[in-house]
Amino acid sequence: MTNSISCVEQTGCILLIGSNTTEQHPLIGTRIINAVKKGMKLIVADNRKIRLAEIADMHIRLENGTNVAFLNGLMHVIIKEGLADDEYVKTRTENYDELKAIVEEYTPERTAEICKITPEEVVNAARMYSAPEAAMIVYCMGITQHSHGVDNVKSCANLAMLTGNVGKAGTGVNPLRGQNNVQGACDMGALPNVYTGYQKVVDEASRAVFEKAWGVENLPGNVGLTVTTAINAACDGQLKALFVLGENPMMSDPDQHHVKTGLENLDFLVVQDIFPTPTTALADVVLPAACYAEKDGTFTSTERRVQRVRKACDPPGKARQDWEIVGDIAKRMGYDGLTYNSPEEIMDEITRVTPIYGGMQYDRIDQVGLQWPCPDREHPGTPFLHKGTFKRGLGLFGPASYMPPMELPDEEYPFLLATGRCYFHFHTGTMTRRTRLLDREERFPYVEINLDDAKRLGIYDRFPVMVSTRRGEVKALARVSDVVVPGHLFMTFHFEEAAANALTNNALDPVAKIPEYKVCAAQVRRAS
Amino acid sequence: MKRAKTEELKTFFESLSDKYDLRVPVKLHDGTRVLGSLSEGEFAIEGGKIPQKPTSVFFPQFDEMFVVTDGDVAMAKPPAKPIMVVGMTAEDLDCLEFIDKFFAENFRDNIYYNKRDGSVVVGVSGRCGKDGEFMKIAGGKCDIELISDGECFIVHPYTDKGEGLVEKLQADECGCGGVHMEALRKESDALPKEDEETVDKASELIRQGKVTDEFWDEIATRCIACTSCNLACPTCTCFEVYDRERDGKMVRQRIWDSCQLDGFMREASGHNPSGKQLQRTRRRIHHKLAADVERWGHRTCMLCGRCDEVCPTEIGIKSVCREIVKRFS
Amino acid sequence: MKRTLTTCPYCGTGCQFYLLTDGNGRLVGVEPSSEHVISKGQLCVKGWNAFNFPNHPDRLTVPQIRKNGKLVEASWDEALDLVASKLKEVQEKHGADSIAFFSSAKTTNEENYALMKLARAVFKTNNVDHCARL
Amino acid sequence: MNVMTKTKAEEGASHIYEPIPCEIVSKRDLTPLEKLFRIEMPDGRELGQRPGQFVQVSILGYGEAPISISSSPTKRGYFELGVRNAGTLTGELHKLNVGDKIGIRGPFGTYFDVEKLAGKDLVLIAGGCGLAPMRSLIQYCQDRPSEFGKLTILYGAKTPEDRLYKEDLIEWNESSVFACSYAVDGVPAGGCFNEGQVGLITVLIPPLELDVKNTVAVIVGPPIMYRFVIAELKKKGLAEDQIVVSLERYMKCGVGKCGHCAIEHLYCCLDGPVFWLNQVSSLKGAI
Repeated sequence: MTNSISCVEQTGCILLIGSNTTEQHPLIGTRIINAVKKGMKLIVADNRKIRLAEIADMHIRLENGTNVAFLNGLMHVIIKEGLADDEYVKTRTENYDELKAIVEEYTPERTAEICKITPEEVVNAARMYSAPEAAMIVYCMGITQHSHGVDNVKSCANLAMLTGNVGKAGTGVNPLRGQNNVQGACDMGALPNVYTGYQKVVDEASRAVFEKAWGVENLPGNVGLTVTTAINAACDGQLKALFVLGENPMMSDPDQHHVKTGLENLDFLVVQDIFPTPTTALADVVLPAACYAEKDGTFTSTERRVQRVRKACDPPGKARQDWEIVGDIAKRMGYDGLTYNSPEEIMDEITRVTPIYGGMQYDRIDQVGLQWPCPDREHPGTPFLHKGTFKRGLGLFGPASYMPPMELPDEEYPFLLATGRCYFHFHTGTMTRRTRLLDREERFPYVEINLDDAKRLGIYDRFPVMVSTRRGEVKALARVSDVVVPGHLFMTFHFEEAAANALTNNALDPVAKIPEYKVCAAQVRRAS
Repeated sequence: MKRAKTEELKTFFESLSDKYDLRVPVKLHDGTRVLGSLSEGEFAIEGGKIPQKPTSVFFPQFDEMFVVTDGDVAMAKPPAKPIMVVGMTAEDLDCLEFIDKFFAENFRDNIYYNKRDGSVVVGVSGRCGKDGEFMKIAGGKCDIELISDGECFIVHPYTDKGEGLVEKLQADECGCGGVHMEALRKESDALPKEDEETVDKASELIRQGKVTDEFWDEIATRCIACTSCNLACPTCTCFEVYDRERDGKMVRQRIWDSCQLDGFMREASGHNPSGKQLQRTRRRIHHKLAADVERWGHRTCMLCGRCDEVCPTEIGIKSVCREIVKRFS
Repeated sequence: MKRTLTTCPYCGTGCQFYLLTDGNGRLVGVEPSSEHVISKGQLCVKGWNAFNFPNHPDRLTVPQIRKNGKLVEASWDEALDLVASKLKEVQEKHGADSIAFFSSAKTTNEENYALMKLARAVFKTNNVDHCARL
Repeated sequence: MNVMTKTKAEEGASHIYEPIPCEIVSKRDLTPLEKLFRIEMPDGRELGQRPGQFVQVSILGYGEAPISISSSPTKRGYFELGVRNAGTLTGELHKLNVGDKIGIRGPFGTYFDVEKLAGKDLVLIAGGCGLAPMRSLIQYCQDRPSEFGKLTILYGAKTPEDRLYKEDLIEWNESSVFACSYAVDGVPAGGCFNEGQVGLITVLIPPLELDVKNTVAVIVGPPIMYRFVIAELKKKGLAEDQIVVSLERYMKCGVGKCGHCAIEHLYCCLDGPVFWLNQVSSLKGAI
């Protein structure tokens, strides 16, 4: 997030796009509910009738995969009606002319046609978002998990900059991080292109810093493989060995069959985890690890707040801390630089090599976590980014044109399938499905289908159906409602027995390599 | 009656920690006040009610019912040391009185009474609430009540067990002959009764059938089923039971459950008498303010306010009652 | 009974709560931190129940090695020796970029750092990623 | 109907949650989904149930579920449970064999008060699985017919194959004690049904000739059935205090503590499952 969670209380309008906040980030969702009650405007741009749609000022059910067109349409109206923050655009941004040229084509009529909404919705949403002094864009995987996810994100940023909604309280472009430490994993350089704090591996100076800090030579300067491209490389035979620490690609990655082929094609697969998963089942070595309750360390929340995790009990049996296991492997490889006495010692090293984490010593974040950038021990942390100036100086408009998703419904597979999560389960379900109350709430895999489609196909609520795509087929219980529009299906990927990712498409965004989870073509029929 | 300073009370409770499993108000590391042992944090008798439900010392979030070893069932046993809980407010003591009755009636719940039997309950009241606010005096329902006059606590035993313990307290006798206590009582009686009146009025309106389904539906759209209201409520007693293996033995366990969950009443057939959010929201409040009046002769919301504080969307019982009174009376 | 202040293992909101541990070292409950800047004593249903899965009997408790197609229990030394020797073998035979490391958005910063460092400093590859995209 | 007396409650007070190991002495199929288990208490003890009560059945490791007792207390030395495979526990129960032990707590809940029903004409109306608890009352009436007036059994099921206790249905039909009418919602292609009518159970009510003043109707069936059956009975002139219903809810503890089965101020496990209709007809969500 560029801003803080508390900014929800300081904003005049939220454009919520591709986030089911009350279910996926409940305590952010509840803040939105409260803000609406106190008069904040809420625009929900989401195909599904999510909880927040019921209390929103506008619920725009745009077709999945048309976010770029929708956002361009809003900007078209904002420019045309003189609702942009001209001063901000002039002093703080660049490349406005290109943006203007591209969004020019997105008239309300054309936008409405692409998004399957009405021109009035485009106009009204543009006016509502641009009206208040401060407005926020809040988004989640509904924006990013597309074959043009990067374009979606850029378009959100364009809209925010165009209206002067970056760099102050109650504004910003705010992706909600879906896992407790996605932010931290990115910050820590668990990414193929950067070290900690987004220091680029292609940058020689950065490499030199880390070579010195780690006492090694010749750190590689090429950008590595992402999770999704690594699986492809495993299928191709390029990748020979994979070390998986606390991930379950068999459940979380697109096109399960493809993932399985890749993992089986490896010479060597190591999986370190807390529970057996479909991924550990394929491993050559399984290493038992400690879970969050059994370790010390830090997590970084979606608002960039670095907070302590503390050990409450011992790991079961012979399970060990991830960092100790990693250190032992390094030692066996003849490297002592990964031998630590405690997570605190690791954090001290992180603070030395990571400018944005420079002041994140354990004694400082003991009671209340701090938000990065926090360069030194005296710095109070940063509630919102880009105040006064962007990191690169001027904010760059990166306009995009609408591109359709890679696989759209057709005659054979007439439904548009999107995947996501439900309130009671988390990610691949390894933890929540072993939590009594949560497991009781959602025990069976389900697929949401519209009433009209269900009626036409003779499908009843809670009856078993088969959902299939070009990649595979799973059995789930029908959940018949108006949450999805006719022609759409929605499934969660929590259930091993009906892995939604057996169905999903391995189409990736060309830059971010994020899979297109929100659109693929599917078919549904009654299970016999 | 004795008069004791905070420090003297702390020393007193410390001296009892050999004999009792002490649960006293302490301030933890980040400032959160809980009922814990004196080793966990700073003794914090002042500051009002504890955010967590104090009845959890006898009915905790997780409990073992029995352990099975080679087919032999060993029921849970009473704790090694009796529990002494300090810091219950007058409202908390009302709650405790009710759940004592609830767990005893018809069938006596021995998992609860394992902990409750032999326990010592110490109330706290007077001028030691949050920001020095005056807290209602219970005047009973506990073994000892600590009543603050702003400087010291008047230590008032109500039971034989309480008297026996107070004898061991190293503190001065209260020399005023009860005059002091009388003044505090008057102050307690004069506390505003708005909440009570609102909730009673709402209870009446609900029982008269005046509160519509449309209203419950509207409240329900704000509920995200976080279950905090139930888990923070000292008179909520619902639990889920399940079996789980531990060290090769089967353990039957129970955990706090919530009527705000869809699965709470869902039957194996799929039939669900509370399958709609509206029904669940209505139940949460109807149960305390109407159904329990029918069953027990009184409402079972004791106005402690915890659900209001912990509800992220401001639909705790008091807030909803204010809304009911506004709209339906 | 022991209380430990920690951060919720689920979504990225960053709510904090105390985990309750009984005299036998087992998790027995959750108490929200009433002072936390975001959660303010509130939690969602997942947070309230976050004590319930760590002591599930399904937990992995012993290293396992695949022998004759089946995963069998092994000692830590045996498992880690195998990991190191196999990875070394692959590295020597096929080059640094024939190995990849998947880190985790569910583990700590320190552990992500350690794995990232293992990949880069020891195995000399930037093939390190986690499931931020998933 | 009768809240359990205090003395009865105190008998079991020391360990209300402790299951007693009991042996399965026979097991047979009722339908593809339902099986009938005959259970014996240890040391030849009697369960001591009244018709209409239930027990909590434990299979250690899989949990516990309430199961209504299908046999009458007039059958000595054992009790029977007719169980549909509908969830984790019942699925496991179906896998058990003769000689295996299950945990039993109970009997719990209110019962069909045969003393209060003495001398009355009874119309016993069961739908689907509802025949399981009803059978305990039917057996009681069969063994002690002189205690009652005219006895009528109405039973409806989805299909002929879905009917429980098929042999009993024939026996009751042939017995002079009962007047029986059976119905099925439908007959699958190729099947036949000669023992009654095709239609919902409500079709069996209008033809009844009732001595309205002296009749009590007892209803047990799936949730959807009650409203329609009650409406038909009311058309016949029966008042709410002449109708007895047995309600099913999700019960965990069986002793009024866990809260899952609460219907407004009543606990189905404690104040029910057997109610006079006028006790519950005004409660939201009861019927």
